[in-house]
This record gives sequence, C-alpha cells and structure tokens, in this order.
Amino acid sequence: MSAAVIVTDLVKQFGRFAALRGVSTEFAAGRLYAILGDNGAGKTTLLRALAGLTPLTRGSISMLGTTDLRSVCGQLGYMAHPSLLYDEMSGMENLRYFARLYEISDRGQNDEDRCADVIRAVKLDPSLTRPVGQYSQGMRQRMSLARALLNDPKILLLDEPFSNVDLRSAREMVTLLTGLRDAGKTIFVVTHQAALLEGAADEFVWMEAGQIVSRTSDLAATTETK
Amino acid sequence: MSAAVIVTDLVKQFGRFAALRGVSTEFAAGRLYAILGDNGAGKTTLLRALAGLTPLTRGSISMLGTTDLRSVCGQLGYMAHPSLLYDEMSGMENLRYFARLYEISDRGQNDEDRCADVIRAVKLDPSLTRPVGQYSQGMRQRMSLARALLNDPKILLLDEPFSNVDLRSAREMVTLLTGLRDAGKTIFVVTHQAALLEGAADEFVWMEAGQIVSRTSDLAATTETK
Amino acid sequence: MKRAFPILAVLTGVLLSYAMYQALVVAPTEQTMGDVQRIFYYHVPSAWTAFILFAINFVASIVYLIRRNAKADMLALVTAEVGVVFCTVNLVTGPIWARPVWGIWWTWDLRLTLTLVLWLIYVSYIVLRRFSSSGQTPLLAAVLAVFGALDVPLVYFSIWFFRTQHPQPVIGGGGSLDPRMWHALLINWLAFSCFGALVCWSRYRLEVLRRDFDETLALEALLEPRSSKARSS
Amino acid sequence: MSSVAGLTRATLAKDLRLEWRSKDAINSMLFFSLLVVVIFSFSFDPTAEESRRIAGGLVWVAFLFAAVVALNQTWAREMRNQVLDAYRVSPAPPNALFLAKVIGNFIFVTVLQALMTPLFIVFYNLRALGPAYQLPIVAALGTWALVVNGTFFAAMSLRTRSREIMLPLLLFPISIPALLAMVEATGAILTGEFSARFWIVLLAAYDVVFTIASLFLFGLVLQAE
Amino acid sequence: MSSVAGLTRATLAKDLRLEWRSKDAINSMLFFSLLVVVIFSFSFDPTAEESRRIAGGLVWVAFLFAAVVALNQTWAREMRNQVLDAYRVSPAPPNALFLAKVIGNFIFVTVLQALMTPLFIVFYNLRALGPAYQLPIVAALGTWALVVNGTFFAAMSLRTRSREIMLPLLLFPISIPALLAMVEATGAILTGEFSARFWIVLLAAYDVVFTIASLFLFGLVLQAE
Ligand code: HEM
Ligand SMILES: Nc1ncnc2c1ncn2[C@@H]1O[C@H](COP(=O)(O)OP(=O)(O)OP(=O)(O)O)[C@@H](O)[C@H]1O
Ligand SMILES: Nc1ncnc2c1ncn2[C@@H]1O[C@H](COP(=O)(O)OP(=O)(O)OP(=O)(O)O)[C@@H](O)[C@H]1O
Ligand SMILES: [Mg+2]
Ligand SMILES: [Mg+2]
Repeated sequence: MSAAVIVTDLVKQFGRFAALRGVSTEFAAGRLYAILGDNGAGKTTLLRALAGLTPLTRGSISMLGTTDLRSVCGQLGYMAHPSLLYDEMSGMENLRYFARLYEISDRGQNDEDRCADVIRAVKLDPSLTRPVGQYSQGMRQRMSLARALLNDPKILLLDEPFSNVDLRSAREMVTLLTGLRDAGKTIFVVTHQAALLEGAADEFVWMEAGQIVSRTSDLAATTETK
Repeated sequence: MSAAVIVTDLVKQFGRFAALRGVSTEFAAGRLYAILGDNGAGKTTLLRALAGLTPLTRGSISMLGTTDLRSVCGQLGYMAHPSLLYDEMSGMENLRYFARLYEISDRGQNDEDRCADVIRAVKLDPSLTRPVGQYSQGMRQRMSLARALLNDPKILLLDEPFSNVDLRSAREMVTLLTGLRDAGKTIFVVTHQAALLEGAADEFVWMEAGQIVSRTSDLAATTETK
Repeated sequence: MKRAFPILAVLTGVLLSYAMYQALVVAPTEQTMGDVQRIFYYHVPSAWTAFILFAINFVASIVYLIRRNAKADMLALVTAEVGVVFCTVNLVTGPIWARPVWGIWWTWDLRLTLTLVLWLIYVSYIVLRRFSSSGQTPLLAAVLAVFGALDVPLVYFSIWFFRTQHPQPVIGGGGSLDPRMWHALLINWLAFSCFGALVCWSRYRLEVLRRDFDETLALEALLEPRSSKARSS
Repeated sequence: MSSVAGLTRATLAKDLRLEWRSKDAINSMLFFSLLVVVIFSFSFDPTAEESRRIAGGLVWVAFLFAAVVALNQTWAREMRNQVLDAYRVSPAPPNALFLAKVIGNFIFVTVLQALMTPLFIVFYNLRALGPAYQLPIVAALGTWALVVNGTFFAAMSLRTRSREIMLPLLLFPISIPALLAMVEATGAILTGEFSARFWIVLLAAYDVVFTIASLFLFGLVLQAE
Repeated sequence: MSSVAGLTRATLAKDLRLEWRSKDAINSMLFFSLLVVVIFSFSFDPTAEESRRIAGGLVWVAFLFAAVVALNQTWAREMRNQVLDAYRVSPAPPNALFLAKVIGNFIFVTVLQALMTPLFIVFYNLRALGPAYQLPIVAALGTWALVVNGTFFAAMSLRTRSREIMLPLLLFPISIPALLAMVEATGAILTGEFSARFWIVLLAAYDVVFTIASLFLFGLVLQAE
C-alpha cells in the first residue's frame, strides 16, 4: 500500500504559541483515519496544514507523491468548522458555483447532475430554494460536506462532520464515508464522537498538545489508556 | 412541583415555512430536559422563542409565572450555535463586559471573582490572554457556556453545548449541569448526543417537524421507537 | 564584524562634527539668501540618503518575494523606517528654508510633491506592518513596497507640468556651485550616509534580537514535556 | 437611569478598547487625516480663489467621509458571532447600547476633526472672519447630528430582512436640514458676512429632536429580528 | 487562460447576483455620493465659469470616497463563513477571483457615475467646452485605476486590524498620480483650455502598470494568511 500523505517534522507557530510541535508520520492511501484528541490538541491546525491553507513554520508535507500542494488541490476535499458557503444563496446555487471552480463539467459530468447527486448523497433536497443562511445548523453542516465531496476528491479532510448532525444522519454519513473509502479514497475525519467510527475507521490517531501520541486500529484499547 | 415554563400553541413561521407548528406543553422547575430531534426539527427555533429572541407568529410563553419575558430575562442563560463572544477580546475581558450587562456586582459578588469562577467551572484558564477568535472550536464552545452561566440563571437554554467538545470534557459538563439542576435550576439542553445525558436528564423531549412528539424519562425506550 | 560597529560609530561621530564645521564655518555665505542657505547642507543630504534607503528597501523587498529570506525582510523594514526619518528631515528643513526665501511654507511644486508622496507611501508601509494581524506580514509589506516603487515614476510624470519654484538639480542641472560649497555638501552627505548606515545597523540588530527572543520562547514550548497540556496553556 | 449611564460607559469602554488596542490607532488616524487633506489639495488647488470659497463644504465632505468609515463598522462587530443576541437576552436597556455607539462614533469623528482642522487651515490658508469660537460648537452639533442618524439607520438596515434600495433614499431627505445648517453655519463663520446664530439653533433643535426620537425607537429596532 | 476567463465570469455572476439581492454596496455608495453632491451645492453658489474649473475635483473626490466605501465591503462577503478558504483550497486561479472583484466594482462605480453625472450636470450647470467624447474615456480609465488598486489593497487590509480605516491608508498614497490625472483631464475637457491627451496617456499607463502588478502579486496576497 502506497503512502498518500507523508508528513515530516511539522511545526506550526502562532506567534509564541506552537500549535503543532513536530508531527512526522505517514498515511496510507485508501484508508479512513479518525483523528481524535482533546480541545486545542491541534487537530484543526493539522488539517488546515494538509489542505495547504496555513503556511508552515517548519517541516514539509508530501501528498499524492508531490510536495507542491497547489498542484494536487483539485484532488482534495476540505470541510471546516465554518460552513464555507454563501449564506445568501441556496444550496444548489452554492454548489453550482463551486462546481465551476473545480471545472467539473470538463470531466465529462454535467454540473447540475453532479451537484444534485452530492446533495442527495448527504440526504438533503436539491430543490430546496431557501438560502443556506436559513438552514438549521445540521442542514448547513451536511451541505458543507456536500461541498467537500463535490469534486470527487482522492483525499478528504473533514473537520468534525458529525457535530450538530442528528444521530441517524451521522450514521448514514459514516456509511457514505466507508463507501468512499472502499472506492479508494483516503479520508481523514476529525471528531469527538469516536464511537460513531468504531468499526468504520481503519486507524485511530490520537493527538495531544500538538503531537501525535498514538495510532491504533482498536478504539477500545486507546480509550482505556486515555 | 411548579411549572417554570408554560408554552401554549407556539407557532413560528418563516415566510411560508412553519418551523414550529403548535407546541403546547409545560416544563417543571428544577429539572433537566434534553431536547432531541432530527436536523431542522425546530429545536433551535424553540429555544430562541423561549429566550425571547424571536417574535412569535402565534401562541404565548409564560416563564417563572409571567408572560412578560423582558422582565425575567435577567434569570435566563442562553447559549447558541455561534459563540456570542467578541473574537478580539480574551475570555476574561468578554465575561467582564457581560457581567456589567447583568449588573452582577450589585448582587454582592465581585465581577472579577465571578468571571474567574465560571471560567474555571468550564475547565478553562482565566489567565489565558489569547483572544477568543484564536481559541480552538471546543475552547470557544466552553467559553460560550461560561457566558451563559455567568448570571447564575434560574433557567438555562443550551443549544448543543457538547458539539465540538471532547468526550471527557463533555462528561464533565454533564456533571456540572446535573449539579446546577440539583441546585434548583431548570435546564434545557438541545443535543444530538443523547447518550451523554442518559441518566442525567430527567426527561427527553423529542421534536419532529416543529412539534413535540414524545416526552419520556427513559431514553432507551424512545430510541427504539425511532 | 563585532568590531566594525564601534569603528563605524566613531567614524560617523567624527564625520558629523567635521561636516558641521564645514557647513557652518568653512562654506561661504550665500550672497542673496544669507546664512539661511546653510540649511542646504542638511536639506539635500537628508533627501539623498532617504532616496538611497528607499531604493534599498525596494531591492530587499524584491529579494524577499523571490527568496523568502528573513534577512531581506528585516533589511526592508529597517531601511523604510530610517528612510522615513531622513525624508522627514528633508520635509521639515524645506519649509523652514522656504518661508524666509519664498515667503510661503509650501507650494505644489514637482520636487516637493514627489518627496511628500514618497513620504506618504513609506509611512503607509510602516502602518501596514504595525497593523498586520497576519503571520505573513513580511510578504504583505514586500508587496506594498513593490507597488510603492512602481508608483514613483508615475508620480514624477504626473507632476511634470507643475510650475516649479524649486532650484534645479545640482548634479547635471547646469547650476554652478562654489567648490567650497560642493565640498561641504559632499562631506555632509558622506556623514549622513554613515549616520544612516549606523542607525540601520543598530535597528537591524535590535530586530534580530527581537525575533530570536520570540523564537526561543516558542522553542521552549516545543521542548515542554507533553504532560503539561495545551488545554491549559 | 443610573444603570443606563453605567452600562453606556461599560459598552463604550469595551468599544474603545477594541478600537484602540494601542496608540498605533491614534497615529493611523493622524495619518488618515493628513491623507484626506492631501487628496483634497490635489483635487482642488487650495490657492485658487474658488476653492477657498467652498472650503466650508470641502471640510464637511471630508468629515462626512470619516463618519461613514466609522459608521460602517459600528454594528459589524456586534453581528459577528451574533453577539448582539447576547445583548438582547440580557436585562441591559437597549438605549445604553445605542448611546454607547453614538458616543463612540462621536469621539472617533471628533478626534479626526481635531486632527484635520489645523491641516485644512494650513493648506487652504483659512481664517475665520466671523466669530471663530462658534466653530467648535457647529462642529460638535453637526457631528452629533450625523452620528445619531447614521448609527440609528445603520442599526435599522442590519435588522430589516430585505435591505431595500429605498432605505437610503428615505433617510436622505431627513439628513438634509442638518447638512444645510452645518454648511451654512460654517460658511457664515468663515466669511463673517452674516450671523450663524439661526443655523446653530436649527442644528441644536435637530439634534434634540432626533436624539429623542432615536432613543424612543431604538428598542423596537433592536428587538425586531 | 480560457479557464481564467470562464471562472472570472462565474465569480462575477455570483457576485452580481448576491449584490442584486442585498444591494449593500450600491446602496451605501449612492447614499454617500448624494450627500456629497448636496453638501457641495449648498456651499457653492456657482457661476458656470467657476464651477467648471473645480467640477473635476468635486466629481472625482465624490467618486473616490464612494468607491472606498464600496470597496470596504467587497471582501466582507467572502470572509463570512470563511468562504474564501473554499476558494483557496480549490484549483481555481487566484487571478480569476481578483478580476471578478475588479470588474464587479468597476460595474458598481460605473453605474453610480451614470446615475450621478446628470445630477452634477444639473446642479452645477456644467457643459464641456472641450471635446466631450473624451469624458467617458477618462471616466472609464480613472475608475479602473481606482478599482484595481482599491480591490487589491482591500484584500490586503483583510489581514490587518481595523481594516476599514486601513484601505484608505494604503490606497490614497498610491493613487495620487491617478487622481491628479483624472482631475486634470476632466478639468481640461470641461474648460477646453488645454488638451487632456497627456493626462489620458498617463492614466492608461497607470492602469496598465498596476493591473499587471496586481495580477502578478494577488496570488501571494490571497495565500497569505
Ligand atoms: C518646501 C519644502 C522643500 C522640499 C520638500 C524640498 C525637497 C528637496 C529634495 C527632495 C531635494 C533633493 C532632490 C534632488 O536632488 O533632485 C532637494 C534639493 C534641493 N533643495 Fe529643496 N525642498 C524644499 C524647499 C527648498 C527651498 C526653499 C530651497 C531653497 C530655495 C531648496 C533648495 C534646494 C537645493 C538647492 C537643492 C539641491 C538641488 C538638487 O540637487 O536638486 N529646497 N529639495
Ligand atoms: N490563529 C491562531 N492564533 C493563535 N493561536 C491559535 C490560532 N489558531 C489556533 N490556535 C491555538 O492552537 C491550538 C490548537 O488549535 P486547534 O484549532 O488546532 O485545536 P483542535 O484540536 O482543532 O481543537 P478543537 O477540538 O477544540 O477544535 C489551540 O490552543 C488554539 O488556541
Ligand atoms: N431565519 C429563517 N428563515 C427561514 N427558515 C428558517 C430560519 N431559521 C430556521 N429556519 C428553518 O426552520 C427549520 C427549523 O430550524 P431549526 O434551526 O430550529 O432546527 P434545529 O432543530 O435546531 O436543527 P439542527 O439540529 O440542525 O440545529 C429548518 O427547516 C430551517 O431551515
Ligand atoms: Mg478543531
Ligand atoms: Mg439547531
């Protein structure tokens, strides 16, 4: 199995505070990683670094075999705490715009269809005309996931996709994610609801104070040590 | 046991869409209610109506024996999806300002001490000088809870306090809440992580499509029916 | 290198005093303007020094944009700050001179306007650096420096038409200057340049120290044992 | 009432703290004033007789610009993270919030005026031929008029769901008397040709009327959603 | 290259749609410039000769300030919910975003000018004595100059504290030559006393230089965090 993401000696400082303190590790392709850890452990910072959104203080990231993250960002899906959606437009309008950014129609699929497909995949209704700003929190969260899935990315970076989502839908999301994983995607899920991913995630990565402290495929084992 | 909150025939319409469709019920004082339901069920809308933040289309709310919500709003604590905090100020500075709004020092306790106390109660450090905008998501969530607790309210309205909070801290929060309940507060917690409140909540209130569909004190029973 | 700094300091001190002697005593008194004209020996060298410093700022900014070299950034910062100081000296001595000679404090003349605009651009550069909340202040500053430098020729052409009251350039302008005045001017310029270099150097060292200090603090945080958790930091 | 005063002070202190974390802020305001004056003198040759004649208008355009820059960000800070909701659920009176915002903006604009006026005087070679002591009075009354209305309508346009293009057009006629009074009073004082008394009284009346009206209505605007 | 054009169009369409729904920018610009026109017309009792001489300055100061008010809001929409991050992780070229914003602002300011020009003509009784066909050229070139730099610096001031006041601080010094050229060219055309040719060439040069520089450097500013 080849490594999809290789991270070496990642350090990220905000002024005098170091949010990442030397993270070095490898992530294999086609697996589902759950990233766990206390509040402020640096999970979001790590994800933003992988997405190429934050300049590093030190260290390097190699993704899909290249260190030039700009060149592979079309292969990346990123979902953050904020929705990354325009509050004043409806879900479809939002996705249609992002579809243009990823030039999806050039890949042979019709924009309109693709957008409707992903919206349906997250169990929302593509014909909803309400602007996203008027969605409930959980609906917004799902639309945000739809946006991340839009370009059919090889690597998915999801920051707490299940927060504010009801339990049943969260389970459906997990099914969706395992399906994607089985289709060969590499998926990173930051979450505090580790139990949801039990049995679904291939590996649980624990972070603490800006470092990765353990990696294991057995959730039960780690929760004990915690 | 007296009713802390009486709600009659609550209807809230956004344009043509009704988010609350006739909610009539009573909530007793000194109990901890978990409000559950799918995304878009109307939980947030209900909470905002109780906080007096949203004008009703129809129906009335009586709280602590009065229908003039303005007169009891000093007795209310409200925590929302967004943090309701100034990103540019530190946690202490934020709370100090809100303490002034509630005129806490007139009640005999020193502002400074009270703020430090609530911050410690949510397991943050009062001496943290970083502005709230630079907190991690979970830290911000806790600071937001601290703000809601600041005025030692009789009625607490919490919208998804556990989302983005790590499991251990969430458990600590639950302990904090049950402590408050035992001290006589009435607490409403909207959440999707019902399991956290198992054993702690006195009643589980299920909402669906703008209505309350069931109330039970046994979580297991309802999840079955779901 | 450590030795060079005191040597430069002493040299500057000597040069400055000698230059002052030249300017105030040796140089002949101008016939029409009288002793006021002696401000010339501060007015012109300060302008030239400022121009040189701004030019260095531009080059350093370009280097930073290409190489992302922290030293280039510090050099740009320092030259902009010190350049603004010298530019201010020129902008203050000018009106002081103008008032007795022309009877007005200020006029919208080519050279005056150009200097003022330059000053404005580099002050805005400093303000940007102060107010930046980004971790990449150097980058933003370098970009602004490039914009400022591109603007200068355009400003020059846009005020080309302005009626000019200001004396023509000494160098290449065909003006004839008494050799003793020339001498005093050049000595003063040399002294000012040394002084500028000296201030830049100290400021540079200060900046290096400041950054080292920040880095040490962060490094200590890195070495901190894991048990002292981030959640309480 | 004492509670309104106290809360106004607390809110004002908070706003000022957010605004002036450092003395950099004052420096940047000084620089801003200088820039505005320089821009004006590039656009209107100050030595020209005509431009001296409209100096009263010029000065107020500059002040108006400063006020708009300030007003634009007044409520933005309260909308981020919906902090305004936190104020709305608290027992604090709405007017304390309104007064704090008005006073904050008033201070901001007044500081800018204090910085800009000497610059204008130098660049445009202005000299009051009438009673100069009236100038600060006109400036204060005029600024208050601008700022009260501006703050109120800025709040209103935040809350109304559909920000119709009509709103500013409705606001517009309301501000005209104040503008007229400011400009005429300034002109009167600068030229000394006629008395500014009438205009000052008009401005004062305008201030009183609109301050009271705003204080009465602001609660409604704030609670509307 | 075709991809830049396509994406620019998509982004522009999105911006125009959103602006059409909220009318934020055009509203505040319109309001502000109306105030300016009124203030000037109060303070100003123009004989045609005089007004023609300073009209260039009046018009462009009004437009410059109105543009600053609008430009301050350009990026606000992209910052809410951090949508800008969504653009940054996408493979879309930064320049498409920049161009879309510039063109959008250009359209807003041009619409504003189209609305305001008749007002100015009526209020100040203007008539061009020089070649009037040059006026639209000057307006277009001048607006582009304001808007290119304004959009760029607005993006830069996103990364600063007190961003509303930051934009004029960065924009004004750099745009002095453009402003001077606009004012002088307009004055030249209105009075017919001298040719505007030189100023138009200067403006064109300014536009070319800064458009190219912005396109080169915008990527850096966007990726800076
Ligand atoms: C009022 C503000 C003034 C400003 C901002 C100003 C600015 C400058 C600048 C920037 C230079 C160097 C430019 C160059 O070398 O091309 C300069 C040089 C000079 N200035 Fe001024 N000046 C002012 C007033 C005056 C006055 C009142 C006089 C005397 C009548 C004067 C006499 C000179 C002379 C003789 C030079 C050297 C000529 C040259 O090399 O260009 N300046 N000034
Ligand atoms: N822009 C910033 N400036 C300063 N400090 C920051 C900034 N962003 C994050 N931090 C700090 O870095 C640390 C890690 O933050 P991060 O958001 O990565 O945590 P996290 O693991 O995602 O936590 P959570 O589970 O609460 O979301 C925190 O202590 C936070 O305060
Ligand atoms: N301002 C609004 N305008 C129009 N519709 C709205 C508005 N606010 C909420 N709604 C709609 O009302 C319904 C209920 O929303 P609400 O936020 O109360 O749901 P919720 O139960 O809190 O869901 P979640 O668990 O996802 O937060 C949703 O369908 C939502 O789209
Ligand atoms: Mg996080
Ligand atoms: Mg909700």
